[in-house]
Amino acid sequence: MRAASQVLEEHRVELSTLDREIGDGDHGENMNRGFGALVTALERDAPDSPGGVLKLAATTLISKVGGAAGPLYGTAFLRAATAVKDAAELDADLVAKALRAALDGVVARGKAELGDKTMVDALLPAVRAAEEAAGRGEDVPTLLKAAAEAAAEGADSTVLLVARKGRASYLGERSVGHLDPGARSTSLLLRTFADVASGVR
Amino acid sequence: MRAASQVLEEHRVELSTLDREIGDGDHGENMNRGFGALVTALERDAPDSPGGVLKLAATTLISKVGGAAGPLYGTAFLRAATAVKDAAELDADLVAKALRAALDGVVARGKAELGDKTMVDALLPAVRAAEEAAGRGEDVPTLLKAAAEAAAEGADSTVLLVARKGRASYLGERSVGHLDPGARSTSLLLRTFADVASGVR
Amino acid sequence: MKKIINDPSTVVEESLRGMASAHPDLIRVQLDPAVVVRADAPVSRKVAIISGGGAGHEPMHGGFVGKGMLDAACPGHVFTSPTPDQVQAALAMTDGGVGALLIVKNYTGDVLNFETAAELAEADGVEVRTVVIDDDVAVTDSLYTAGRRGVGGTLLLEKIVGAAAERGVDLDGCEALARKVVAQVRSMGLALASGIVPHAGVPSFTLADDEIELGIGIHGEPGRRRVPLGTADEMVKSLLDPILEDLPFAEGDRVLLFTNSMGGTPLIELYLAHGIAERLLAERGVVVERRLVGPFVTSLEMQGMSLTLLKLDDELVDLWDAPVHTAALRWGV
Amino acid sequence: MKKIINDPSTVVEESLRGMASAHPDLIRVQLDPAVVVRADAPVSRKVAIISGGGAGHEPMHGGFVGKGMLDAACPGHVFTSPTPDQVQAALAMTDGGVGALLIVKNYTGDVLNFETAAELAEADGVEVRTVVIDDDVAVTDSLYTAGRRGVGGTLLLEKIVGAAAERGVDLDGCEALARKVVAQVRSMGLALASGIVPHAGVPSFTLADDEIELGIGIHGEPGRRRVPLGTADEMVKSLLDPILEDLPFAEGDRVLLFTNSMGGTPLIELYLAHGIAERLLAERGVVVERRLVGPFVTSLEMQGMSLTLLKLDDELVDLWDAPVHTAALRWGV
Ligand SMILES: Nc1ncnc2c1ncn2[C@@H]1O[C@H](COP(=O)(O)OP(=O)(O)O)[C@@H](O)[C@H]1O
Ligand SMILES: Nc1ncnc2c1ncn2[C@@H]1O[C@H](COP(=O)(O)OP(=O)(O)O)[C@@H](O)[C@H]1O
Ligand SMILES: [Mg+2]
Ligand SMILES: [Mg+2]
Ligand SMILES: [Mg+2]
Ligand SMILES: [Mg+2]
Repeated sequence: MRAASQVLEEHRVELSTLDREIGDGDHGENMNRGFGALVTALERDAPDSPGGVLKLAATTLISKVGGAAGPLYGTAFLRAATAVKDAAELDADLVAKALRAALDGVVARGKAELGDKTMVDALLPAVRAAEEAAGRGEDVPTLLKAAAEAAAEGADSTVLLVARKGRASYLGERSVGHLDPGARSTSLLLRTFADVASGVR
Repeated sequence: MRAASQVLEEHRVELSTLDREIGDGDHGENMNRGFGALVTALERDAPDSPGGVLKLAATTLISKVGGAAGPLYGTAFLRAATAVKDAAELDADLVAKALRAALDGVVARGKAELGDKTMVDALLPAVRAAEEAAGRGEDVPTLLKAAAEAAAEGADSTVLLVARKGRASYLGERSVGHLDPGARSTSLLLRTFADVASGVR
Repeated sequence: MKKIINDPSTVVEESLRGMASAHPDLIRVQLDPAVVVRADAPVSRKVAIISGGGAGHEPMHGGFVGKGMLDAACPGHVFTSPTPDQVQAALAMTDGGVGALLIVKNYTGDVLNFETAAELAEADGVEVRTVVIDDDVAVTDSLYTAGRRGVGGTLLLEKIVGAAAERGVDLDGCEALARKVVAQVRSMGLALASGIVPHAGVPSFTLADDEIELGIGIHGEPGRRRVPLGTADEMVKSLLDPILEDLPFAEGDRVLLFTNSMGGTPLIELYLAHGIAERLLAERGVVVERRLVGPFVTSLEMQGMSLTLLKLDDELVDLWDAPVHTAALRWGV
Repeated sequence: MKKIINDPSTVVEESLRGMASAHPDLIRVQLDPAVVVRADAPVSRKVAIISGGGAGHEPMHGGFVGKGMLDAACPGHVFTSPTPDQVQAALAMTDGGVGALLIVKNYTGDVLNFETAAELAEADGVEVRTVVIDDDVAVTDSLYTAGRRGVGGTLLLEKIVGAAAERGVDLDGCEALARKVVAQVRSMGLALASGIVPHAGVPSFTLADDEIELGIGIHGEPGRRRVPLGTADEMVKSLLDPILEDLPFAEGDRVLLFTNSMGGTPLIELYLAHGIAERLLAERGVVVERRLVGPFVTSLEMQGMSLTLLKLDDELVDLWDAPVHTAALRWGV
């Protein structure tokens, strides 16, 4: 989470710039504020289970991010926390389940479908890749790497899409040609989780 | 007067630009509006004596120019009208008297002295030159030419002065280096009267 | 970026402090989570009317808190919807025992955050209803967008429902009234120049010297299209025509006309535009019975304006005229 | 230049038309010569309070016409003092038989034009007094300048004297009260960016990205000096210190604090600045008893702000609190 916060801090301006092009220019600020608060909360009193950390992430993001991303990421982490219950360690199956639960949460809240140019376009391919990897019996680092790659590809695919959800949808056809900031932040988060799992960060 | 209106129209932007540098940027607009209205009034119903024209100029300028220049020029023309009474033609003596009366009016209203960086710095030397010319027995065109030249010089002299009256006085030392717009418009008017008297316009 | 601020990250908090010191008789301000409540909250046996949204639209919503309008406003960060805990705090601070109505502008973020708060409050046993306002005719309302945005009509909705709640109308009544207002109000805006979000530091969008953005949102989101800068007559017509067609407003209709500055357009231009709108409406036979002119639903220092038309009947006129005492709107008291 | 106008030469007239249509209950507008008068003028046996000045400072002065404030306002062209015939018309339209008080901001043009009008009116047998307001501490008041400018304090003067006149105070009393307010009020402003005069079409002045003009006038006349853009804390202090020293205001003094936007500065920044001013005053032991925050004495869309402090006593508090019903200020009614 600390790494995620750092990555989001590094990409704050990029995400806000993407959001300025097709939204209102605050996505980087929002994410950075939320994950910054999460790091502070973890430093104060870190839960000892992965589920506990995910739950703390959910409540912190919900109360600090605001905007569309706050409740969506909040719900995602909340559902993921519920999915992993009180497991002491996360194996590949659990990670895949948590990602699926997160996706279901985002879709339940935001009602976006694949191709609507939202974070779902990054998260859904990531979940599929994770499930395939889990099916193949890969370990967690490999699974997360696959998920992150799929998310990156998914995020890139949003450039060509017309936005149908969120603020960018007001633009209609004029949203084409711009990367969706929420898809980009999802891809950044998954890349970071993969890096941490494989010891790169 | 028609010629004066035309000249002011031509110099509208110049005067407003001078005024923007050390005032509020409306002097050209104000003068142009006033003399435009005067031409309209003259077209509607031209008085048949010089005094009548001067009086119409006074009332029109007072009610159309606004700003500092409106009452000052208005008073100048009013006093000039009083000075020439109902003379059918203006000789050199009368013109010199009218200019002196105009100056006295401006000073009575505005309380500016020579060197305060106002229209007085153009008008006062012009009056002196006119009186000298009248004393020498010059004719009206020559007298007005001398007055216009003195006014131009006087106006130019304002560049080096610190403003002590009007809006430019707020600037203090920072007013140095700029030509006073009111002195410039006085000089333009006298130049035009001289040109008309000598048949150049 | 030139702004009268100390630090982009504390703008909202410091501004709220200043607001609290400016209106000690009207409001109380809590900073974490940020809530503006009327000084005498909670008002017992009165439906609580609560709204909120990103900061940067001042006086909306904090300036509408007070007698006869909002019980509380939840200000988010600049142009960022508030979070559920702010709404929960507002609900707790204004609970008069007869339920609360949330007035939510239709933006994904606002809707999701208020929705989450409403769920949490219901779990706590507070009766909460939500009305979403989406008066902006610039956005095509279809399955393929997030739907129309809530803009200038929000003020009219908050004033009218606030007056009803103050008179003791119950939660069902307030909700029904709110839905009626939402159904009868339409807006559209345009921008000549963008404002600057403090933490961004650069204009949200840039327009050429001879172009305007027609159908702009209040967050600098792009509008329907960019068009050449026209005369005031042309600009006002380009706002009014789509509004009139949308409901549609017809000859003989009684309306409230709200001519709003987006912040940076001075009052001299706004009155000029208002006069044109009145003339165009008179030509169509639409009867302007009430008006409001000023910078009320703004987008920082954005230059531009919006027009809002609300179809009136005796009930709405009466509620509009009812006393209101807030920082931004005050009459009859 | 991007503005919501049709033609620079008709801006004031068209804006007045719009204003008339926006406030039919409050004012009547005459266009040639231009005068805004309260709807019920002339009020018999009431001293007429008349002001005016260049347009571009809206809502000043037209927005202050109505019950409890001005009887008439004479709007000149943008940033150009009105002409004597406007003032004469205003005097005629508001003559209640007990004289008139002219409130004139101290600019050479305003003073000369009102002076001319007063002379003409006296010749017609109307008793006219003139009070010149010069509250701007930014200008050195000496024999070598036109004297201090009239800025934000004008609003406070008009409100307080308007309240007295409404209560039936006679011409001597109104004049004495006006002189008392003038003696006790001080202001200072700063600008971050210039507005654009319609007929000029270009900014009145230009400032670098990191500088502000301290002591700016309301016509974009330059101020005391250009200084680097500071924090809000620094900027507010740089306005407040010269004001406090000038009168001077001392510990224990009761004051009205008026935090004014020059037009283009949004309310979120203005409240932030207001909060700082309140804090600094509290630190000095100056007691803020009344406040006003908003864009009231503006300079088109100029970005910037001004602070005005008025030393209060019970009489002034009472008159400030008295009912007022105008387009821009309204309470108690
Ligand atoms: N209905 C939705 N479902 C899924 N994701 C969404 C939805 N609406 C918006 N988003 C995501 O949220 C991102 C914007 O987040 P952010 O800028 O923080 O919020 P806001 O739009 O309220 O300013 C978008 O880029 C998009 O990926
Ligand atoms: N007290 C005064 N006496 C003589 N001339 C003055 C005085 N004050 C101002 N002026 C003249 O008026 C000119 C400005 O006129 P104008 O721009 O029309 O009025 P304003 O300053 O009201 O905008 C100055 O350039 C100066 O020459
Ligand atoms: Mg955003
Ligand atoms: Mg000028
Ligand atoms: Mg946002
Ligand atoms: Mg002027």
